[in-house]
Amino acid sequence: MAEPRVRDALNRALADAMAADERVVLLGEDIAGFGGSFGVTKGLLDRFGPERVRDTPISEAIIAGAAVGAAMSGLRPVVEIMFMDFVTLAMDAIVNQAAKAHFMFGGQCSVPMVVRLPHGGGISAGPQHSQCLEAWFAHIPGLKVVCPATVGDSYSLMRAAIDDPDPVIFIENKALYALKGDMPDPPAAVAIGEAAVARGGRDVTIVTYGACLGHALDAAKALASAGIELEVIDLRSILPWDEAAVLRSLQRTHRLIVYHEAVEAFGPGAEIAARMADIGFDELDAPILRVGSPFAPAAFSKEIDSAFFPSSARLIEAVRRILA
Amino acid sequence: MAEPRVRDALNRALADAMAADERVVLLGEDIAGFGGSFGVTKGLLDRFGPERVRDTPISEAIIAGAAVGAAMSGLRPVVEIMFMDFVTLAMDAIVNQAAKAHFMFGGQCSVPMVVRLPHGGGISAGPQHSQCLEAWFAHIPGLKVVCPATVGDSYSLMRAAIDDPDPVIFIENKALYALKGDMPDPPAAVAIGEAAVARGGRDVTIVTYGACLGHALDAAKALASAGIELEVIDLRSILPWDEAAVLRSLQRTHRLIVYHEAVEAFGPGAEIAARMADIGFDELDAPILRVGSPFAPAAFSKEIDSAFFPSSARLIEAVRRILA
Amino acid sequence: MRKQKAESGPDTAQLPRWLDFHRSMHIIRQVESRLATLFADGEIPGFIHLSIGQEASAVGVCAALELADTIASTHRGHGHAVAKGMALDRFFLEILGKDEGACRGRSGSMHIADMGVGMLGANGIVGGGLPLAIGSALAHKLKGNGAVAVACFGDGAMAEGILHEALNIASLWKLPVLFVCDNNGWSEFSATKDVISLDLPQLARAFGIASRHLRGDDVVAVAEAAGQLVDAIRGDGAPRLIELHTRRIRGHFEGDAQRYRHDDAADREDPLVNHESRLLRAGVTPERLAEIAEAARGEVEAALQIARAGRAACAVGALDAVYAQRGAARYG
Amino acid sequence: MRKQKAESGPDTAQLPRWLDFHRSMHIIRQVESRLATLFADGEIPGFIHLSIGQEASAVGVCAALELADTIASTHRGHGHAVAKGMALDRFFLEILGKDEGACRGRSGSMHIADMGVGMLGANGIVGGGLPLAIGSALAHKLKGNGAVAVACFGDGAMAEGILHEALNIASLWKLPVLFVCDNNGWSEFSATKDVISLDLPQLARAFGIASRHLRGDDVVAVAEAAGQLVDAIRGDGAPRLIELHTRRIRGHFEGDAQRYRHDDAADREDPLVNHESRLLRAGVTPERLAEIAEAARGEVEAALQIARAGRAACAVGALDAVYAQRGAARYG
Ligand SMILES: Cc1ncc(C[n+]2csc(CCOP(=O)(O)OP(=O)(O)O)c2C)c(N)n1
Ligand SMILES: Cc1ncc(C[n+]2csc(CCOP(=O)(O)OP(=O)(O)O)c2C)c(N)n1
Ligand SMILES: [Mg+2]
Ligand SMILES: [Mg+2]
Repeated sequence: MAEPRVRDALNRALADAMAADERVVLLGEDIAGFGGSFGVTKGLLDRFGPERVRDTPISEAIIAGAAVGAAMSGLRPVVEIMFMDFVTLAMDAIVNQAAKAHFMFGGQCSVPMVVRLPHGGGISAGPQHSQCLEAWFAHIPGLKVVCPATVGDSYSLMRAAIDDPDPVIFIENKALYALKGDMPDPPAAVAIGEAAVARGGRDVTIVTYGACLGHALDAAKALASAGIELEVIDLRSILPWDEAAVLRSLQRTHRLIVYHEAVEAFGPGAEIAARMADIGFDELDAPILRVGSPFAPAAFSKEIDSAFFPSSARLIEAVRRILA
Repeated sequence: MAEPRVRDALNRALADAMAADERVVLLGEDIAGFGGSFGVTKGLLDRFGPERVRDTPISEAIIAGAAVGAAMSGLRPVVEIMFMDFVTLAMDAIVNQAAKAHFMFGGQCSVPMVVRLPHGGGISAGPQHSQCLEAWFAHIPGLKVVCPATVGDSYSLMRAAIDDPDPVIFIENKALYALKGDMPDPPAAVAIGEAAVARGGRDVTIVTYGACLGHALDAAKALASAGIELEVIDLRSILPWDEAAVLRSLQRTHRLIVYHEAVEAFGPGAEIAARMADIGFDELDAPILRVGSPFAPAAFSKEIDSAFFPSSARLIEAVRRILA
Repeated sequence: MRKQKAESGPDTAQLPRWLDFHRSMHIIRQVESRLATLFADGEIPGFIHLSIGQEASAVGVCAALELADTIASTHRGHGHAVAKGMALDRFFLEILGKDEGACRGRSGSMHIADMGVGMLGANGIVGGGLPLAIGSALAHKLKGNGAVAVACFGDGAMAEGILHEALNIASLWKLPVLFVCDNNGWSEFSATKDVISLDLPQLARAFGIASRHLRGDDVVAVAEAAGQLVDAIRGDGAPRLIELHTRRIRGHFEGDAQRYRHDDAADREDPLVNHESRLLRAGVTPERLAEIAEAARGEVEAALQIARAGRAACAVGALDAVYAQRGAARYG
Repeated sequence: MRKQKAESGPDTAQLPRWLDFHRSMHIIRQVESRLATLFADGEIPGFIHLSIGQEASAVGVCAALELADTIASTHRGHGHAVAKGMALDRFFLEILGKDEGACRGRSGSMHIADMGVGMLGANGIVGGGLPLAIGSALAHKLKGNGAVAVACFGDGAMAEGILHEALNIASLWKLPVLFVCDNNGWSEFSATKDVISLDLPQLARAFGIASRHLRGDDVVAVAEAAGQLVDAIRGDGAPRLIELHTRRIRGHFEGDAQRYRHDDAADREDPLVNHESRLLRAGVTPERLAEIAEAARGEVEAALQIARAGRAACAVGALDAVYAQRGAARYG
């Protein structure tokens, strides 16, 4: 495979984890025979059999809840919830059970499970199939939340998530599944909680993750010709997030924009901005800006759906504003 | 009733709304015969009968979901979810259905429903009965979120919530139910989205809501004797929140602390801080600080539970830090 | 499944109604056939779930309903929308994402709704319509308007716990709701028998809900059963359930290559063909049937042309239209 | 409910086991009686839900279990914890909020757990234990360890959709799980018949799950039925369900004034009294019974004294112990 896609990297990470550790099992709707709505689990049924690659009923609550019990009893389940929007049906298991268990039971057990949640819009899937709800999970002590944006990170973070003893919310961006990219051989180890500097620059720090990373890099390229150098930080992990990396960048650029696909208000960017308005305050030469989706549901209409996504044009506007 | 409690004010607001509008119906577990786990609906069954005051099965998903359908068909349901933690079982109805309907159906209908969610700790109720999850709802376009902290506001915001054509998440703080206070006669009208200046001051703006309001006022009193004047803003509404009022105060004090019971990281305070680090940046003379619960679940143990709550002592520490 | 008992001789009093069924099913078939080509041609983005093969269910059930009755549908909701009375131009305008669409282009196929005819929406959430119908039935009951709410779900949705909660509360509160299960044997790309281990007749019985279970490829039988159940609901206010065994003739959604699919439900007929045989047996001429089908095609085409000429939905107003009443502060 | 058939003559081979039941039930009763006074005296904050009157259920079911079996309980979980083998000092240390408690004082009564004996926790969420048991059963099945997972729920929990999802998946996947419904007639402050409209035997049947439904006030009958069901599960791996009709002798939680309560379930006996009569009829002397009860009291008191002398849980370490593995960045 010369240039694998994000989807292939995820598939390979799942396969490698399953080969390495027989406790790893997969649960989800149409993930076995069909290979998953986005093709991430293709071929795994044939390779690992129906005991470990399980098509479930359309029952998000029991899928997630059973994963908690299975993890408490020695398995390492990886759950696919077909669209992140459907996790609304599985919140008890994730928030009240998985997230609390290690703490609540005084460390008697941990809950090594991964919940895969495809998020994001841009495919006219409408208001109930497009949401980016990662801020919910980042607000819950006991969970970890990651969101890779590259082929390599998709592999490495999936391995890290499966190896992690705590419950990890693994967010996949639907628009990125087909993205091609390098897959280092051997794959790099990426720790949960570590950001990457996707592009160095001295003028403005852009903190981003997921589908917005590519748009941020586009913006950086466009602005470079105008002599403006963006430093683009790919957060990769949202909880815990790499405060030190963001602060380091801010010390260089003194200007911060947080950029993500989630709705701006009360979104993940709010935490990053708020935290930097505290510990990074003395470094700031300008207001902290955020660029996210507007405060509205996604819509079916192509026109509305594309206006909804925070484009690189909107980021460029924000850069101009922050440098004004 | 000389000095009514918050619980009484809520009860009266429900009763008055039901008397004024026969479309108002109440749904919840043990709200009718028993009068609600926190006594908020006491006496309403006798007054309005079992058709309008309905004990439901222990089925949070259908309670909330039925309220959406009922609201779409002309009723004005007020739902009690016994503890906010249980709303994890009702997220689809609230987030995917209620919040989206007005927008998604092109304005054909609205969803005038109220979801009452008692939040907060301090009663050793443990990790599954103490959470403050309002940040989740504030991140969802289509919802409104309020959280009164006084007797008068409890009444007025409940009336406003029931009258509102949109779905309103009405957060009640368990520790405040027994709080006594003035009940203006006639009651004041409070619009959703309007903050109140609970105490004027020139040195530091404290933005707070819910159970933390009282602690903020305590801190203000304590600090006043040291010549430090806090301006305490009771947000009352979290979505939409009163950006203008916070900005006005910041223009006076140039220092901002956001203070709430919810876990600090990715909490409601993050949005307020982030927004002020943007539009209020030029007013700031110091880092924006936040004081919230630490990043952990609540616990049963009295000792852990009380250390968990963000005390006025922690607020005072933050004030000293922001003035240093 | 039990074979329907042999038909009694042609009932000419029924003929106008039967012809109506023929017409309605053809309209829906034609609507969806056009959607299939529009999707294939890239004129419609997103997801399109067709109910081709299940028209007798929508038409037969809706034949029992009045305007004031409400219906909460599934992701496969075109048939319900049209059969409940949604105007075709409003329908197409919506599915083509136009500003004049019933939902101003925001819902598209998967959430299509028309409150004016009691169509509370297709739903992007499996089982999502069930609680809406429960709530709507509660509203009907409290208003005492004699209306019935219809709760549609698929066989795959039987796995969702919300069905259990809905059956319990409907039975407990004696709500005027008709549960309609379109059992097409498929839960997306899985045969439902591979993901469901429950018997729906017994489940209904466990909740004390009277139910009927029949082939859904015979519109007359469906209409008769649904009519009896709706009458019974209007009579005593208590819920009923009907399960209709149908065949999903096309894929789960348009674009589904259906490689997972082996011959299934071959015994269930195409309801349009089925009904045409009946009409022919009843003495209607093939010419008459073709004429009606042709008229249906014309109607659909006319509506589609109106829709195509519509104005594309526009983000500017839309992103400000989130609330029925804006709050005091800035959002949007 | 069907009356149990008249007992056959005393079976002396069973005596040691019967005496063990007597002892276990007394321990649980004594544990909970002490919790009641401790709560009344303000020594325990939060919520305490006692299972007084339901001891035969916990003891009878756990009599069928091995150490490797797992149990996921409800908010009313003391009996399950103790009957599954939790040491009394660990138990009391936890419920008194001590650092040496099984859960380091963080869970208290409502979440009490002891992984070492396969007690996966009481649960603050009604129905919350069901999916945990399903997952645990899946783990047992994949590991092929022959163990069974027990899923406890109350009659009130029958309203939660998660039960439906659990029954479906257990049946579909042939999971080694025993569903145990403690039917005490109450859903908190509501009589369950006022909020539930389903028949559990029929529900189990709808999912093809074999079930037994019996009085839960006779520990021998419970143990026998549970034993047969657990054997059957170990035999074929498929799930079973047992419903036990019991009486909640105390309030929903301690401090419940029970003004809503009228005489209920008066026909269901106190399982301790019931079992004592059996033992007396079997020829055990009243003195012997009193002696065992006294010894139980002593054991409980000793454990309680250890617990009281424990070190109060402390926030400092606790708030840092949220993760099994801290991430790279600051949180806590
Ligand atoms: C809660 C939820 N889970 C999963 C899906 C994805 N999904 C859409 S349709 C479908 C299959 C539904 O099967 P059934 O209810 O039988 O309806 P049919 O497609 O056969 O009409 C699934 C799994 C969804 N939309 N919502
Ligand atoms: C999801 C959820 N809803 C509501 C509650 C509040 N609650 C605690 S116990 C209980 C009654 C449960 O009744 P049942 O299952 O019969 O158990 P019992 O108390 O009779 O043992 C309720 C409603 C809860 N803890 N969790
Ligand atoms: Mg189907
Ligand atoms: Mg009970």
